[in-house]
Amino acid sequence: MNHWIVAPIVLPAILAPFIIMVLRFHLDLQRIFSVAGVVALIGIALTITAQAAGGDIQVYELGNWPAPFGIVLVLDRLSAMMVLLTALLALPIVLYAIASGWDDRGKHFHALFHFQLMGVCGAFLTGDAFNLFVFFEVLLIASYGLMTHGGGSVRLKAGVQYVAYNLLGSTLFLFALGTLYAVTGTLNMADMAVRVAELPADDTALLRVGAVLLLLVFCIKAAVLPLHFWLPASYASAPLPVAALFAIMTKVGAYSILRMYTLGFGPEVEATQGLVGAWLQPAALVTLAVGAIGILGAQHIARMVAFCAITSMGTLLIAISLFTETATAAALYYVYHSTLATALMFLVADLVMERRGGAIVPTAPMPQSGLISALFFVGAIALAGMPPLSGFVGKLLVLDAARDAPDANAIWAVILIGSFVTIVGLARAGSLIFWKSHDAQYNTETDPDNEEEAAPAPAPEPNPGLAFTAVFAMAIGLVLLTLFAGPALEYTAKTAEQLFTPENYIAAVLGGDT
Amino acid sequence: MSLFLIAALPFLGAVFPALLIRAGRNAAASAAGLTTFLALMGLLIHIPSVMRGDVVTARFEWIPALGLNANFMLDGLGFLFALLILGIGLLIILYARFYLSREDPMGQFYTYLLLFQGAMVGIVLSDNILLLLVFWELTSLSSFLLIGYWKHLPEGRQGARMALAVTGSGGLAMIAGMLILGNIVGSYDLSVILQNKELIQASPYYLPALILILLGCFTKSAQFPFHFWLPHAMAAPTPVSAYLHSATMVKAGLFLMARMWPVLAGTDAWFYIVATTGLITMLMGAVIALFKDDLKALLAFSTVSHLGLVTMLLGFGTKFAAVAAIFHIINHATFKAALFMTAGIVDHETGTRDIKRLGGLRHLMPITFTIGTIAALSMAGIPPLNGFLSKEMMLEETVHTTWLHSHYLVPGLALLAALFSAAYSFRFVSHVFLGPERHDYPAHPHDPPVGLWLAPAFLVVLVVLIGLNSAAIVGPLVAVVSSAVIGGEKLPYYSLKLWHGFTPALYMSVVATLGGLFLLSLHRHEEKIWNALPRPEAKVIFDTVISVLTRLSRLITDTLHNGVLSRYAIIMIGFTLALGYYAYTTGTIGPETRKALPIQIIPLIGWICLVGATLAIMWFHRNRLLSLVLIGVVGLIVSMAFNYLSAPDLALTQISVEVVTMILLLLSLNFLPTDTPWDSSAARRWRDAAISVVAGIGSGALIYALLLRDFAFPTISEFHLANSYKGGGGTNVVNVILVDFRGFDTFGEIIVLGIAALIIFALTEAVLGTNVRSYLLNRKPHWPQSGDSHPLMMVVVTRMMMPIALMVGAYIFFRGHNQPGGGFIAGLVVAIAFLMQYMASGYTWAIERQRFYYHGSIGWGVLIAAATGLGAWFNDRPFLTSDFGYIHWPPLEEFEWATAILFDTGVFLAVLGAVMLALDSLSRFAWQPGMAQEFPMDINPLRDNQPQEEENKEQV
Amino acid sequence: MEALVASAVGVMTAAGIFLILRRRTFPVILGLSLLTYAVNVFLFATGRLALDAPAVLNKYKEVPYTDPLPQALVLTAIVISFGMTAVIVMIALSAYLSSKDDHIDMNAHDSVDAPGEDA
Amino acid sequence: MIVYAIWFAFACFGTAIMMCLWRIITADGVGTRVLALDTMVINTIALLILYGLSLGTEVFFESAMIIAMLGFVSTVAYARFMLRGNIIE
Amino acid sequence: MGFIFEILIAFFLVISGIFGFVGSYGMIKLKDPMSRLHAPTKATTLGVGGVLLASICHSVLIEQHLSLHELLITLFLFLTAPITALFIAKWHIHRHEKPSDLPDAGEDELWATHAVEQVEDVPDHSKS
Amino acid sequence: MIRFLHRIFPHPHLTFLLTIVWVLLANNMTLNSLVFGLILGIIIPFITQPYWPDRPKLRNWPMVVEYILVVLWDIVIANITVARIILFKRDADRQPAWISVPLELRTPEAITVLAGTITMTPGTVSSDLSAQGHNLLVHCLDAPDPDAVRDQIKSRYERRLKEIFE
Ligand code: NA
Ligand code: NA
Repeated sequence: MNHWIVAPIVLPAILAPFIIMVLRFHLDLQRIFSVAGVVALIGIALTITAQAAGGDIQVYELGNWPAPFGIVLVLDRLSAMMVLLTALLALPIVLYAIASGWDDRGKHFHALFHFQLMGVCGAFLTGDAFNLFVFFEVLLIASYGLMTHGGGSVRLKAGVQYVAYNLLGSTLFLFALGTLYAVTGTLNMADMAVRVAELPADDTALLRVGAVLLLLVFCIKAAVLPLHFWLPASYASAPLPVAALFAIMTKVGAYSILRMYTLGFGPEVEATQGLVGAWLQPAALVTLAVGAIGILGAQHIARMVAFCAITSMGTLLIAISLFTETATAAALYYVYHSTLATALMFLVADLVMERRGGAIVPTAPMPQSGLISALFFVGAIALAGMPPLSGFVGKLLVLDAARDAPDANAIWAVILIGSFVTIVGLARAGSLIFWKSHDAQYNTETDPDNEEEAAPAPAPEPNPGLAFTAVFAMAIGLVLLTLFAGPALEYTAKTAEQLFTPENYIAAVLGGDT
Repeated sequence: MSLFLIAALPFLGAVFPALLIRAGRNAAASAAGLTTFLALMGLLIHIPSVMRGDVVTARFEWIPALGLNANFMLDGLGFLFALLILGIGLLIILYARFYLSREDPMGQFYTYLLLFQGAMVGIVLSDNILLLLVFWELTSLSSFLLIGYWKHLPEGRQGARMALAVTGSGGLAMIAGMLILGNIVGSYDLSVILQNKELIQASPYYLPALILILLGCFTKSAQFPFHFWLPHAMAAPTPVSAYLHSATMVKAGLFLMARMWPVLAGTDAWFYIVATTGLITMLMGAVIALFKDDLKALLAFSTVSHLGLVTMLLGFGTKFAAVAAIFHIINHATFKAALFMTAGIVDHETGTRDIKRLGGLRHLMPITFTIGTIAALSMAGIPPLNGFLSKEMMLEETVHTTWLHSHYLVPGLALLAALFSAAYSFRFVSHVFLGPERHDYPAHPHDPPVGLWLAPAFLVVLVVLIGLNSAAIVGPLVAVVSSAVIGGEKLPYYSLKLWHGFTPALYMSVVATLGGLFLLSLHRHEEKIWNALPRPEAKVIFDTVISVLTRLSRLITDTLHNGVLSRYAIIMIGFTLALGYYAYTTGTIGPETRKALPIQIIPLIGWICLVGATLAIMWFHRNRLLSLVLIGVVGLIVSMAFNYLSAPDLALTQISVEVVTMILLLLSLNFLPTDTPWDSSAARRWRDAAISVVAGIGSGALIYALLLRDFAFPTISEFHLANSYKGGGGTNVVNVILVDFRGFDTFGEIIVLGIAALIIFALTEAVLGTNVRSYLLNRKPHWPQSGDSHPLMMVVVTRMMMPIALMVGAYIFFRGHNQPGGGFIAGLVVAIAFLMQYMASGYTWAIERQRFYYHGSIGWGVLIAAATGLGAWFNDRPFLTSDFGYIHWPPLEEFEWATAILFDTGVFLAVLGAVMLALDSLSRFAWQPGMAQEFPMDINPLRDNQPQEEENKEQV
Repeated sequence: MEALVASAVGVMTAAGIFLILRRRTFPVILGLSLLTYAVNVFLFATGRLALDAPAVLNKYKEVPYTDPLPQALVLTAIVISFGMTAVIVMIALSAYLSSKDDHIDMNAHDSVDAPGEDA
Repeated sequence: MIVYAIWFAFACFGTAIMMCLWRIITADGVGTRVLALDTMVINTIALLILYGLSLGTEVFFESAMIIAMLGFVSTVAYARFMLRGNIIE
Repeated sequence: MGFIFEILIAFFLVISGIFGFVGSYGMIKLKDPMSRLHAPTKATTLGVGGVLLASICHSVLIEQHLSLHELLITLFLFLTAPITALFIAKWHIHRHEKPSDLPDAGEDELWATHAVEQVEDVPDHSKS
Repeated sequence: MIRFLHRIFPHPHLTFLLTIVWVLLANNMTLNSLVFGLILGIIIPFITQPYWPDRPKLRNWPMVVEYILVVLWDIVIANITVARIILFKRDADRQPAWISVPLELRTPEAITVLAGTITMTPGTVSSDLSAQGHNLLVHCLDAPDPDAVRDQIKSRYERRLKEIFE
């Protein structure tokens, strides 16, 4: 009995109530336990990743009920690497939230943070479609709390929209699950895949509706155009460390698309032929384009980074929508990259906003401008897919994987032009924020009359050292991801291979009687 | 020294200046210099093998899956460029140390410079085109930092952005080109690619690859029409201009063309694209340079012109031209770097770079004058300087070139360019140094310290020496490099000497020199004409384009994301409907297999009420209270429908949740406006209604279709029905599914509920922490309030009801496993029992009597549920494995125990805590001073009597 | 009977969506509630309809049972959407109290100055 | 006979429910609406017990009881809202 | 014997149906809001009561097992119906009746609903 | 012994009542449900005790039974009367009236029961208390003679309640 599989869910599920009950009035203890929890989660994630690396697919039957009757968790390479990414992302973010004092600007930050981790890990691990819905809801509701953390009228207003839009999405999820259950009579993803494959060819329409609705739900989460509208305002208005954490949320959507599609709704299955191919790729291309345009047009740094998130989702989904092993390997590498890069940039945006506000207009110079601009530069390079960071590698991988696709020209054109627009947009923003403030006209320091006032304000974080360390850690993560791109790709290639041989997954879940 | 180390040294060294700057400017400069020197030495070690024509390699598998490997190679071509980069880099480091002022952050400067240097070295040593791309883009990035180094200068920022935009976009095009190339060949390794000329040139993808790669080269090397960024990059400090824009970065494009020459050159496409571009650029650059008053701008356009020259030579595609190109690259690097440094010295000493304000410096700055004049004459192509030699070779080659059957076009235009080239070179000398000494220089000029002039002087010495005896000094180098460029084939006949006899090239040189002098003499008049001519200002165009793009992007983005939720929702719903319809119509629908149940009268009445209430909500939605009441009706009927359709558990849950939701909405409606104003037009409402109806038809049709068809497969719930009692110990299968078969869902569900309550609590705290609090304290109610807020009868009745309600809660809880009910509904019932006390007797009074703590209830609930699940671990069973059994304690009858009850207790506590916390939090908004009261009921006749009795007692 | 259930689902969906397309928070929340009813009935109905067959096991005789699984799913869905409704009500109310404006739409100003006013 | 009586009662309470809804929609004041809703809830309880009676099952008892309890709570909440604005104070 | 039981049960059912109908009908027919209040609170109570009685009789007399739990529902309704009526009446008094329209409240002078403290007395806390 | 019993059963009436409620709920008269009901009947009063301070003592149990029977009978009559008014009387012929009933009862519980009774019986609804709780405002559906109604309330219900509660 390998209880490690359920640990990424149970650990936060126990830690968060503990924080609420026992540590409610002790912020310092909350912080210590929260960080310790994340570190433990990393440990767990490393353990299960090591277990999954061998290629065996392990199944955890909750309640000791066999699949498909009970809920099972499934540990394969993909779920392991996603859980690991979640844990790795969480550490610098929680450190930053502590260092910046964000966790103290409202109640229950750490509890909600861990509940969010629980939802995300659960979504990655579960092998049951309805349980996936439940974990979606867990991570969503935690995100509602985190998004509105600290209040403020604009944030709350954006919060209302965010919640309303996602509630529509959740409703759609239920419509989809209902339809699928009504047709297949099961909820277990592997079992569903088996039944979909066996569905009589003369009665596919209703299943197809269910399948397409389900994919749409995942596309909402993955912010695919035209279902991305929840993202810009909410990411831009959320506390930015939270927005950084949200970088993993869109990946849950991408993960789910990949999982369901490779498992049972692929084109080789007669019942679901042509369901995705027709629109997902164009939608992904438009997503990238709109994201890039958004970056160029943004007037606020947080909004700009939000569009960076959309752009990177566009690239990721282009790779996913190719649905080949190579492209999937590329996509999985890109998942790591884009998650870390987006999160890094949100944290940098927070550093900027805390010092000078977020508007992309020149103002007086801010404290620690040099350090922050260097970090911004790193993030911008990563997000624009410029060398030498992982974004470039990821972009090359995607381009390379797309070269045999029927629409390779369009894909290449959109990715490359998108990169160009992103570069121009980020350069423009960086120059306005970091350089133009050195203009004499904004440089109030040179004004002898109010030299006193113009002295650079002390860093707004209670603990700038830790804050910068957290951001640096993320940058170093990107560097490592680049340096060890070889082994990383080896893993993702094996993961893709595992995904494209779903028989093993199905056999592992259903006990081999397929 | 390993090639890895040579390429890596500048990057490693880049760390030091930034760190050492605290130790002083010299430390930083020394660190940079030492790094470069070491790298240079490492390079020079390889001279013997390079000169032998060997290729030194170093390989490392970086990303084998992609074919992106850290493979380096050093051949003649790479050696030459590496030598230029490191050699001139060393000189620039020296020069910059004295050039930059005290205010400039020098550590940063050297860091950027070394990063750039490393990227350049990487380009020229790469044996993998993807790796080359990495370094290629790195040069764009590092040059962006260098050009924008003086952050306070708007020209610097704009120039940097322009350079990045142009070279970056070229780089992106090149990525595509390189990928195509690699795809054709099947490898990204240069050494492999260079072996496959036929394969490449025969491929249908040759032309796209060529164009895309050339886009990268042309943008980098400032070829027409991408030349415009270069002059604006001159806003950089002069050492940067000298390094990037004469010796290195702009030559990267040339390097790449030379590098790819063996496989790309030799076709018509190559010739017409590359040679024509080069020719136009050469001519245009030369003409513009003549009319630039800014010294650095003059040099910048001259650079453009000379880059065009080399490009043209490479474009000719002949071996001789390739040799000439290589030779001119060497020569240009020497004299142009010297010229930039000279210009920098002039600027540094006089305080201006404006030719109009200069002149007569010959006597004041004799050393500078000498250096500048020699370099300029070399640029003009005057013998015996090195510029002359390569220019001769160029002119010679043009004579043999036919452009679309025309024999005269290329030589003619080349001559014209040479003529302008001579003119601006002479102008550099005469308008800066010659003429009468002036008295209005912004600063008092004199020759700079040796540190500043040493580097250009060294270069000028090279200029002269190469001119005088090129064969000895650079002959072997040119041979090796040329051999590398032409792909190891046999070198053509050429000789690097001053005198070739009376060749057409010589005549052309003479014409160019004389013509140049003549042009210069008429400069004032020409200038008038030039200024009168309309000509596009690249910067204005670029700025306009970027700002239009930016504004357009903003427009698109803001129009698309205009913050209107209904639009977002319509798009989502429309997209969903369209795809759903598509999925349906592309599938096949089987026949109906189930017979519909007959419609009975009561369900029909229920249906009428439900539809009526729903339509009424749509119609009257502006009246919020009415809509709420009607929603209640809908909820009630839905609950009844669940009962009717054999789902009593659902009915119970639905109605309980319904009431709590209604209370929540009422609590919030207390603060919100009570009516929704009209704020959408009739047309909009009709549109919305149309979409809604389509969506309604969609969902209705879908479920109708499903309802009339059987499952295609046996459902898994057959297992649940069969095992509920045997394996789960309960007869209420729905409950057993909830707490056992799918207990994990329920676990997630209570967490959702708990989180909801936490959020509500946190938001309450957040909102009450702002000035909203004072607004709330002074808020006037929507309408006048009645007296008697806690009526006596209500208080009494709730007191009577409370124990019964708790009893009912307990009942619902305990029987859930076997009959409709369970922890969730029990939690709601108990919560409502407490809530009634709040409503009846007042918040303050009730809270004082509260014996439990909501956060704790939620926390314990989740923990108990989790602990129940974890308990199974000790049995070596998975999380949430349940157990049950029977106990017989006489005289009691046998009764059942099940761990599921414990799990349900967790559910119960979490629900209770969550509901109470949510309601409690919302209630806090309503709190106003004077509300807290001692007594649960406003009117209590008994209370009025008691004080009298007490008084009476006292009297007695 | 099936037609009644299906048309009821359709009507509730339509009304829910119509309300969601309004421009103030309160009707949108009501719309979401209606839509929740619709989807709950939908999900419930995927087990097909059955009268007088609740899934409570009868020890004494063989009786038909309705499909219990969708019921369990709907129960979970009801509870979850209750939590969600509570949260959106609270956020909407907080937003209204913070800005005295219950428009659900964000204007350009909002998006530019995003979270400018932190508590 | 019981069957006919049940049908009669069904018809009466069914009509009653529709009249309640009609009153809710057309009422001139909130008070009447709440009253009609409360009446509707009570009619519903009757219907539910009738239905249980007709099927010979007790499975609806809990529903009826909970509706009786909660219907009251919601009516009080509405009334408090109308009278005081604050449901809890 | 069974026939008599059936008649008894059917009688209760018919009675309950009639009163259920009358209660709601009164709400539509009666014009003034206060009078409407009379119809449902009573009639429905007996309406439901009749059904409950029928149900109890059915289980006791026909199915031969004692089942009294319907009494609890009656208990709830009897406890709560007066409160519902009271609140709605208070709402009506609050909105539609002036103190002068109502009979004398004796030495207490005002009816509780009208005995309202002045809203203006709420101190202004925004300045502190 | 009595003190010990008192400790275990601090609210014997309530415990008894709740046990009955439990048995009713469980709908079976087994030993198990009795024991379980008893346990809950002891626990729940502990929880609810603070919410019901100064619980009044019922003094006259036979009177309680009598009162219930009277009220039940009146309810039946009331409903017939009201049904006739609603169904057959024209609105214009009705004479609705407010009446003020001066109260001798002072115990809140007693007043509540009285008001409840009034509401449940013929054509009357308890509508409000006076500001000190000394008068009860009653609305009559059709009261040609309001004083008679008032007198009936006082004699038929209030008298009995006074005996029960005070
Ligand atoms: Na279990
Ligand atoms: Na249950």
